[in-house]
Order: sequence, then structure tokens, then C-alpha cells
Amino acid sequence: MSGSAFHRFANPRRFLRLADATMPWLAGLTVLGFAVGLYLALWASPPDYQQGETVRIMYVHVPAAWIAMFAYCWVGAASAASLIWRHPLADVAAEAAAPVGAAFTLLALVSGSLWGRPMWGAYWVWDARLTSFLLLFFLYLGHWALLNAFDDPQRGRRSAAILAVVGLINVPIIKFSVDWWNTLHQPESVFKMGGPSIDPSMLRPLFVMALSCQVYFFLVTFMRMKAMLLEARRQNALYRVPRAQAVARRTAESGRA
Amino acid sequence: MSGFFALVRRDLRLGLRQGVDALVVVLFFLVAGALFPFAIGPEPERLSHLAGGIALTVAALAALLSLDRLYQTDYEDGSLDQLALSPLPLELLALAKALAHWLLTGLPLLIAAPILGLILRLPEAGYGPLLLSLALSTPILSLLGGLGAALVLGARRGGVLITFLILPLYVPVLVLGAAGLDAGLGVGGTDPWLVLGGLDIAALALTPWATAAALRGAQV
Amino acid sequence: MSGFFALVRRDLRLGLRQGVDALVVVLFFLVAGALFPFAIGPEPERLSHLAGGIALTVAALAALLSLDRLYQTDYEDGSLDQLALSPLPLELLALAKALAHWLLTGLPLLIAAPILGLILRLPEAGYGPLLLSLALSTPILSLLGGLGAALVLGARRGGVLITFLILPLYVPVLVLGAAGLDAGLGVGGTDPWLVLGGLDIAALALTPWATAAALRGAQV
Amino acid sequence: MSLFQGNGLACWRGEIPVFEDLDFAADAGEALWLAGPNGSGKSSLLRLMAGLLEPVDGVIAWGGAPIAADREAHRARLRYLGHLDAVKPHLSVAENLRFWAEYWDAPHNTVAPALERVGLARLREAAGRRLSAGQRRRLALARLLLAPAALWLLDEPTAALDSDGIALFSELVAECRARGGIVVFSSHEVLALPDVRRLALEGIAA
Amino acid sequence: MSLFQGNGLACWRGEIPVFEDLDFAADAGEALWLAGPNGSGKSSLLRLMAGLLEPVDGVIAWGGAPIAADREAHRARLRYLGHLDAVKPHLSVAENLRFWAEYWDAPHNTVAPALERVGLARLREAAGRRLSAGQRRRLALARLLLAPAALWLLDEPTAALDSDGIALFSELVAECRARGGIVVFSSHEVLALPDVRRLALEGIAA
Ligand code: HEM
Ligand SMILES: Nc1ncnc2c1ncn2[C@@H]1O[C@H](COP(=O)(O)OP(=O)(O)OP(=O)(O)O)[C@@H](O)[C@H]1O
Ligand SMILES: Nc1ncnc2c1ncn2[C@@H]1O[C@H](COP(=O)(O)OP(=O)(O)OP(=O)(O)O)[C@@H](O)[C@H]1O
Ligand SMILES: [Mg+2]
Ligand SMILES: [Mg+2]
Repeated sequence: MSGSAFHRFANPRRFLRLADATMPWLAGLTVLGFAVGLYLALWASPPDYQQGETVRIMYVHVPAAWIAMFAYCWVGAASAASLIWRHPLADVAAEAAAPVGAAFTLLALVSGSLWGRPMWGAYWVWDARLTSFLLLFFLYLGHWALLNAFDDPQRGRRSAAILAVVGLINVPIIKFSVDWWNTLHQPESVFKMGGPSIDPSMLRPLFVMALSCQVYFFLVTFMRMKAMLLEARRQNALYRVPRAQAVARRTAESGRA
Repeated sequence: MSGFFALVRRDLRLGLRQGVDALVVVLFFLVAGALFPFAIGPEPERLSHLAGGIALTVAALAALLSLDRLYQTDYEDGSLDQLALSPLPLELLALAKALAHWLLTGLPLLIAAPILGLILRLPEAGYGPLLLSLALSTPILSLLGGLGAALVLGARRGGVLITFLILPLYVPVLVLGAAGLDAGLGVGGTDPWLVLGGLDIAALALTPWATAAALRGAQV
Repeated sequence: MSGFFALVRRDLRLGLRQGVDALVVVLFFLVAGALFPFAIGPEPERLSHLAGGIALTVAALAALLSLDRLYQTDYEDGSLDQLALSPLPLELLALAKALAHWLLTGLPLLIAAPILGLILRLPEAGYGPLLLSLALSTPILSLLGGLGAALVLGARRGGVLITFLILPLYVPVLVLGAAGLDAGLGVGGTDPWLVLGGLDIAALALTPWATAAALRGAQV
Repeated sequence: MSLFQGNGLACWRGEIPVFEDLDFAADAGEALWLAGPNGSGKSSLLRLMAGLLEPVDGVIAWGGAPIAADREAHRARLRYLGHLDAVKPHLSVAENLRFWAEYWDAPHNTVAPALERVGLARLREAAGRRLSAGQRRRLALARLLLAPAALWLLDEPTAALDSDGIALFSELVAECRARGGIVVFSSHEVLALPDVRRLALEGIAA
Repeated sequence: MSLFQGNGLACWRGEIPVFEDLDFAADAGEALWLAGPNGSGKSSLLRLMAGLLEPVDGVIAWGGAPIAADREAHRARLRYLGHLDAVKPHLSVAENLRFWAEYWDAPHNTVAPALERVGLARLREAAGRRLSAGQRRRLALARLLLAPAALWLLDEPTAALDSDGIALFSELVAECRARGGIVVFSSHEVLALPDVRRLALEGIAA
């Protein structure tokens, strides 16, 4: 579709109103949630019997990992919507959420590998879950790189959307194959991630943190969407031209022109 | 439908005319593969165990070499407009392009693979599985590659970008291919190849649509 | 002389239109390198042995990926005529092109190599040699590659043939680089690097002339 | 209500409006000349007509049915000639044309006459990259002769053509119109063609 | 014995003779118009004059000295404009021109006025690939304005230009000649330029 459609139809007053209405609440919830969550995680929860204090990394690590996966589904779904219904809002939703998801993925990777140092004595281990996350991170980066690889933003959005959808189909395949690959070549890690049972005293802070991250995700995404829409509207106004001026004069004279 | 084969024939002729692409691919395949004996130090037993995996990976990288040209030249000299303006649906166009790419890169790699096998001292039993894994995985690479090439049409730094987009998606194929090797060497069952075949069909069914969509997007 | 730097700047800008592009190049190496474990297994000791070879392979891949575009685009859009019609001698033009190419492919690799080493579990002692080998071999890849790219310009048969004499020249370079790794790990002497350094100087001294000649040949 | 017409067309390239609320109409056997300064949107309009671009607003219809409804049919009925000649440097002149013949299912035996007609018979075996600008343009024109099409969309067809070439072009147009075909072309120089409708674009002074 | 002249020139492209025993001569302030059918060798002759091609026979001399004797000097004194516009699609209009200014050591402050002159000031920031054919040609013309050159070699400079563009071109030629520059250009359409010498090529009917 021609690049302009983005501007012509990007007139989502309803979304902007919704965003303005919800964002204060989201912001408040985020602050509150993190305050409580971090307190529970860092002070009010016991150290792990075998991991000691390092277990507290989990309260950052696991929520980050969860949100990272959620965010990718969000991006994929939004992209699919933009390809099917051509609604620019979907484009914006995908474009806005992708970097946030990438950030959470990176957080999971870094926190994980910091965790791995004491656990596995190495910053990086080709553990199935780590690996599939590394790939997820690459998918995010590919999406982002494609978005920015063109002089014409609309072109970038379109390509990135297609890539995101293809990736969405591919993610489960990747996960499956990597797990299988990892069991094929017996992994040398003794520690099993997500051990059988986690003590409730650890679950509570974990969930509070997870919830806060979720809310935070929506907050940042909405903020970015709003900013992008306002920018689009500004440009749109920039190019609005009086119709009269635009009408091409048609001189249909027969005989030699 | 005749348009389909006409396009494949043309791309083959152009590929062989210029000559460079296909041969660069094979040379890279052999040269890069030949690096590893030095890197590992040539202890046969370790090498032979890795040979198949190395061959598969290097093949994947080699196939990427000629990708960014796949649509770019047609895009720049106006041919793509003409191609798009024919009764032949863009999906079939994408398929034809991918097929031509496979014939120009995947096939030569299959032929060169035994040579690399020799260099890497692949055990007798390893050749069949290696060829089978290659034969099953390279088509997916061409199909995915075609998608990548269409996605980056008109972008900067095409080649590198394609690689970056395609490889993460390609990992499952690689894993299955390698698993096939071990299976062939009697480590596991032979199912990896079945799964791989399934992926072949899936890619064959889906990528042309995505590629066509990407090509339409390029007409801005 | 200002023309020299203007050209380098332009090629860099074309390659790295935005900050993103630079990052993409670095990531490209990680993706390509991270591909190997999937085929050859995650066992650390195995990977650590292959790390060097993998890095060099990826280096060659990067050098080749962007090569055919080095002069082709300027040739096709008429820029090459304009470039040739300036006070700047063609030899310096060739040098500028090769330099830009190295800055776009060689340098990022040097930056990415340590990370690659990390995920491939390269032993502590390996980093120095790896970087040194890469630093010494990548410039030759760019210089030789530039020559090859210039030779295929007119794409007259001759050019193509000579290119196949050029590409194999990659082999000794990469092999020496690999040998350097072993040397660094105390397997052999350190002479490989001396030889590489010698080759660097030779390439720097000779390829610009050859490339310039090839470019003049393309003007038929 | 003519055979080929567009109403209230608006076109944007990138994020920039090119023209808005533009109408055109052509009936069988008519020729439409798009005139206007550089950047006024002639090429863009031709791409809209070909379906290579989507109008942001308005509809283009053939025989009353919007072309967006049945793209295959529209593609099959038109021939497009852009600023670029789509000549492959590494294929010979004959190979270049033969490919398009095969690709469009045109009979093989149309290739040689077409080359003859545009005056490239002598260069049949020459590689595409040896052609001069005008010769390349003639090769592009030869594509029009492979099979009769109901609609010709030609973007500056006479660019780089010498006087014979322009005369040849006028003949081709006349023949196409005699067949009942519609010819839409953009051109800066005034071509001596009998009764062409002139559609003047000014573009949007942004 | 004029400032810029060639005697007994023979040119082959590939294995084919294009023209033989061709002479031309131009003095300071003169303009030479190369006319001839497609494939007659206009572009080839311009490439010979620029030193991009070697004549098979004959010599081209500037001020009596063969240009082959001192290529650097000849390159430094001429500006060449080919069929191709040498516009980089991924650089903005301004960046495109600025690069050539830097590359040719022309003062930076010439870029903006040049763009102004050819009417691309408005598109300063637009990427090269967004330009229309004529806008691209105008950008190519802008290169001529970066620094005064003694010799302009222009291959169909007015291709794709609208009437304003052609008027602009005539002005540029007049100014260059007033400076004592020599302008050699090929063109199919007859341009309204005061006293131009016309050099007709027929090419070799091979
Ligand atoms: C780069 C490194 C790592 C990455 C990318 C990573 C990734 C993940 C992901 C994606 C999850 C959530 C999966 C799910 O719940 O379905 C997760 C959960 C978890 N990870 Fe990691 N991990 C990494 C390193 C580590 C390390 C080193 C440890 C411990 C030594 C660890 C312990 C855990 C635990 C305990 C959970 C929660 C279990 C569960 O909820 O199922 N992770 N990790
Ligand atoms: N690169 C080339 N290699 C070989 N032959 C060429 C090349 N370029 C042109 N020719 C041949 O040389 C002859 C003259 O070409 P040239 O481009 O000089 O003609 P021209 O007068 O510029 O034609 P036009 O008016 O179409 O631009 C043509 O017959 C062409 O086939
Ligand atoms: N691919 C593109 N992307 C974005 N904008 C474009 C693109 N092509 C053209 N434009 C812009 O659209 C406008 C119209 O371009 P178009 O090529 O239709 O003009 P034109 O009438 O054909 O001009 P010319 O006579 O020079 O061929 C121009 O201002 C140009 O800058
Ligand atoms: Mg146009
Ligand atoms: Mg010419």
C-alpha cells in the first residue's frame, strides 16, 4: 500500500483517549508493584538452600523472560493484523512494542548469564532454554534492523511485519528443535532450570515482580504508541494541501495537441 | 505456467553467464571447510565426528553469498516491474526464483560436499547421511533466502542484513540436519529426516506467499 | 588527497546509513558464528577448539558477502565514470574502496570476535592470537577482494577466470591465520603471523595497481 | 463512462502527496498524452494505471469494473514501459526479447520480426550491455510487439530515440489504436500524433 | 589549429568499428553539437574526448598537446555527463552533490546554490531513489555548477528534462561559453542554442 495511507488513516482518537485515560493508572501500578516486589524479593524472601543469595536474580530473570515471550507474541499478532486489515494502528503497536520486548529479552539473557556464572561456572552455556532465548533476541534485533533499513519508513514497517509473522510461526519450531538438539548432545549442565517445585515464599515475590513487569510493558508500549501517532499526525498536517490547488487541470482538446 | 520455467531458465542462464556466483559459492564452501583441519589440528577421529556438522554449517553460509542479488538486479534495472506485470502470480515468481537459486547454489554444494568430506576425513558411513541432510536442508535455505532477499529489497547493506534475518529462522533446519548425520551414524532413529522433509513441505507451501507479500511491499 | 577521504566517507555512509547498520554488521558475525554449535554440538571443549576456525570462516564470509557490490553499483549507475574522471589516481581510488570495505567488514569482526569467543568458550589464552590473526588477515581479504570485484566488472570471460585465480589466494591467508591461532596456543612457532604481515604489505603494495588496471579494462 | 477511466485519484509517494483528485478517461482507440513538469506525477500516474502503485484515494476502472477487483485480468491486458529499459546486460538482444516472449506466452516467431521492426536485427547476437541508449530503448519498445495488448502504458517512450525511432513509435501507436487499443504515454517533447487527448499535470506545489 | 581538436579518430567498441577517420575542432567559447542516429557513436566520441576510451587511431589534443600525454591535467579540466546520472539512491540529494564537491575539491558553499539553480532546493533532504527521472537529471546537471571547468562533455543532457529544464540548460551553456569554456553535447532534439557547430555522425553501416 502506498506510504501515505499510514498518515491518512492514522487517526485513532479512540486509542489516544484510552491511552491518556489508562496511563496514569499503569504508571502508579508500576511504581507500586516494583516497590513491593523488590522488597519481597530482596528482603522478605529466604535465600535458596542450594543457590544462596544468588537466587534473588531469579526475581528479575524469570519475569523478564516471561514478558519477553509475551511481547514477541504481541508484536507478531499486531503485525499479522496490520498485514490483514492494513490498519496503521497495528503497525504502530508492533513497532512500539518490539524494542521493549527486546529489552526484556536482553535482561533475561544478562541476568541469566550472571546467574549462570555462580551456578555453572560460566557466563554462557548452550543450555536449550538459554539458546532459544538467544535466538529470540536475534529475531527481535532482525525485526528492529529491518524496520530501520529503509529510507521509506512504510517500506520498513511492511517488511518488518512480514518478518515478525514468519518468526511467530517459527518460534515454536525453534524452541522444539533446540530442546531436542540439547538433549541429543547431552548437556553438561546439572542444574535444571525451573526445578520441580519452587517454594511459595519464593513464588509470591516472583509473581508480584512478573505482574509489575507486565504492567510496565503496557505502560511503555502505550507511551511509545502515543508519541508515534502524534508525530504521524504532525507530518500529516504538514502535507495536507487545499484540494483546489491539487486538482489537475484537464484540457481535452482534439486535433493536433 | 510456461512463464515459470522461462524465468527459471533465464536466471540459470544469467547465473552461469556471469559464472561467478555459483563458483564463488562452491569455492567458499571448500575453502572454509578446509580451514577446520588446521583449526582443530588434524586428529582424524575428532575431525570425522565433526566433519558432517561443519559441512552442513558452511554450506548454509555459502548459500547466503549470492542471495542479495536474487531480486536486487531485477529491481534496479526495471525487470521486476515487468515480471510483476504478467499473468504469472507473484507467488509462482517467488517459487521460480528460489528454484533457480537452489539449482545455482544448493545443487553445486551437493556435488562439492563429497570433496569436503574427503578433506575433513568423513568416515565412509557418513557420506550418504551428509548428502541426504544437505539435499533436505538446502531447499529451505533457498526458500527462506528468497524471502529475506525480497524483504530487504531496496534496503542498505542487503547481504549482511539478509544473513542476519535468515539464520535464526534456519537453526531448526540445521539442527535436524545434524541430527540426521548422527542418526545415519547410528546414534539415534532416522526421524530427523522425516521432520526435515515436513519442514521442506511447510516452507514450500508458506514462504512463496510471504515473499510475494514482501515483493508487493517493494512497489512503493 | 581530500578526494580519497571523501570517497571513504561516502562508502562508509552508504554502508552505515544509520547507527543501526553498524550494529547489524557486528551482530551478523555473532549470528553466523553461533550457527556452528547447532550442527556440531554444544560441548564446550569441542567448540573451544573450533572457535578460531569459525571466526576465520565468518571473516571470509563477511568479506565475500559485500564484495560484488564494491564496484558493481558504481559501475552500473555511472558513478565509476565520474570517479575515474577526477584528479585522484585510480590506484588511490582502489585503495580507498578497499579501506572502506575493511572498515565495514574487517573492523566490526574484530569487535565481535571477543563476544564470539565468549559464547564459543574460547580459552583465555586464545583471545590475543585470535584478534591478531583476524587483524592481520582481514585486510588482505579486502584488498584481494577489491581486485576480484574490479575484474568481474565488464564480466568478460577473462575477468571471471582470473577471479578464480584470485579467490584461491584466500586459502593461504586463512590457513596462515588458523596456523597463527595454534601458534598462539603454543602449538607451533609464531612465524605464521610474520608471514601474514609480509603478505599484508605485499597486498597493500601490489593490489591497488592491479585493481586500477582492471578498472581501466572495464572502460571498454 | 469510458472503457478505461480513473476518478478522484490521489497518489502519494513515500510520505509526500503527488497529486489529488485527478480524473482521466480513454476509450478504445484513443491516445492519452500525459504532460507536465518534472516531478508532476506522470510516471506515478502510469504506475497507478498499471497497478504497480495503489491510489490512496479514488478508483481506476476498466469496462466499469475496478482493476483492483481482478488484477490478473488487468495485468494480462496491459503492456508497461517504464523509464528503465529492463534489458539484461549479460543476455544477447535476441535472448532478452525471447525471454519476455516465453514469459508472456507470446508465440516464439514474433521475436525476429519485432527486432526487425525496431531496427535491431543486425545486433541480434550483441550482448545487452553493448547497446547504446537508443538501441536499448528500441529493445524495450520491441516488447510491445510480442503480442497485441489492449492497453499500452508508456513512460517517455521516445527518450533517447532518434528521429527514425520517433517515426517508428508514431506508427506503432497508430497501429495499436487501429486495433482498438488504448495508448497512454508521457512525454516532454510534443510528438506529431493525430488527435491525442492531452492530460496536463502540475503536481502539488509542496 | 584550435584549442580542443581531434584528427583522424577511429573508434571500436568491442570488436565492432563505430566510426573511422573522424575530425572535430572547437575553440574557447564554442559549442559543438553531436547529432546522429542511434548507435552512430555520439556517446563513444564523448567518451573518447573524456579519455574514458582510447581511440584505435588518431589523436585528441588540447592546446596542441595530446591528452594522452597528461591525463591528470585533462581530467582536471573537464566535466563529463553520461547517459547515467550517477545518483546514489541511498544518499540524500544534498549528500549526493556534497560528495562530488568534496571529491573534486570544490568549495562546500557551492552545493546549496547549485541545488537552488537546478530547482532541487526543495528536495534537498529527499533520498536519491525518490527522485523522478527529470529530477535525477537535474541533480546530474548540478554537478556542472560545482566548479568552473574548461570543457563540458554532455551526453544527451536534456533527456527527461521539461521545458524549464531545457531553458536552464541553455543558460548554463551560455554562461560556460561566456567564461571561455568549450561545450560538447549530444542531443536528438534540436535545441535553441545560438551558433552551435553541428557535427553529424552516421556511424558505419556494418
Ligand atoms: C542467558 C541465560 C538464561 C536465559 C536466557 C534463561 C531463560 C529463561 C526463561 C525463558 C525462563 C522462563 C521460562 C518459562 O518459565 O517457561 C527462565 C526461567 C528460569 N530460569 Fe533461566 N535462563 C538463563 C539462565 C538461567 C540460570 C543461570 C539459572 C539458574 C542458575 C536460571 C534459572 C531459572 C529459573 C529457576 C527459572 C524459573 C523456572 C520456571 O519458572 O519454569 N536461568 N529462564
Ligand atoms: N560498452 C559497449 N561495448 C561494445 N559496444 C558498444 C558499447 N557501447 C556501445 N556500443 C556500440 O557502439 C556503437 C555506438 O554506440 P554509442 O553509444 O556511441 O551510440 P550513440 O550515438 O550514443 O547512440 P544513442 O543515440 O542511442 O545514444 C553502437 O552500435 C553500440 O552497439
Ligand atoms: N520511489 C519514490 N519514492 C518516493 N517518492 C517518489 C518516488 N518516485 C518519485 N517520487 C516523487 O514523486 C513525485 C512524482 O514523481 P514522478 O516520477 O511521477 O514524476 P514525473 O512526472 O514522472 O517526473 P519526470 O518528468 O521527471 O519523469 C516526485 O516529486 C518525486 O520526488
Ligand atoms: Mg517520469
Ligand atoms: Mg548515446
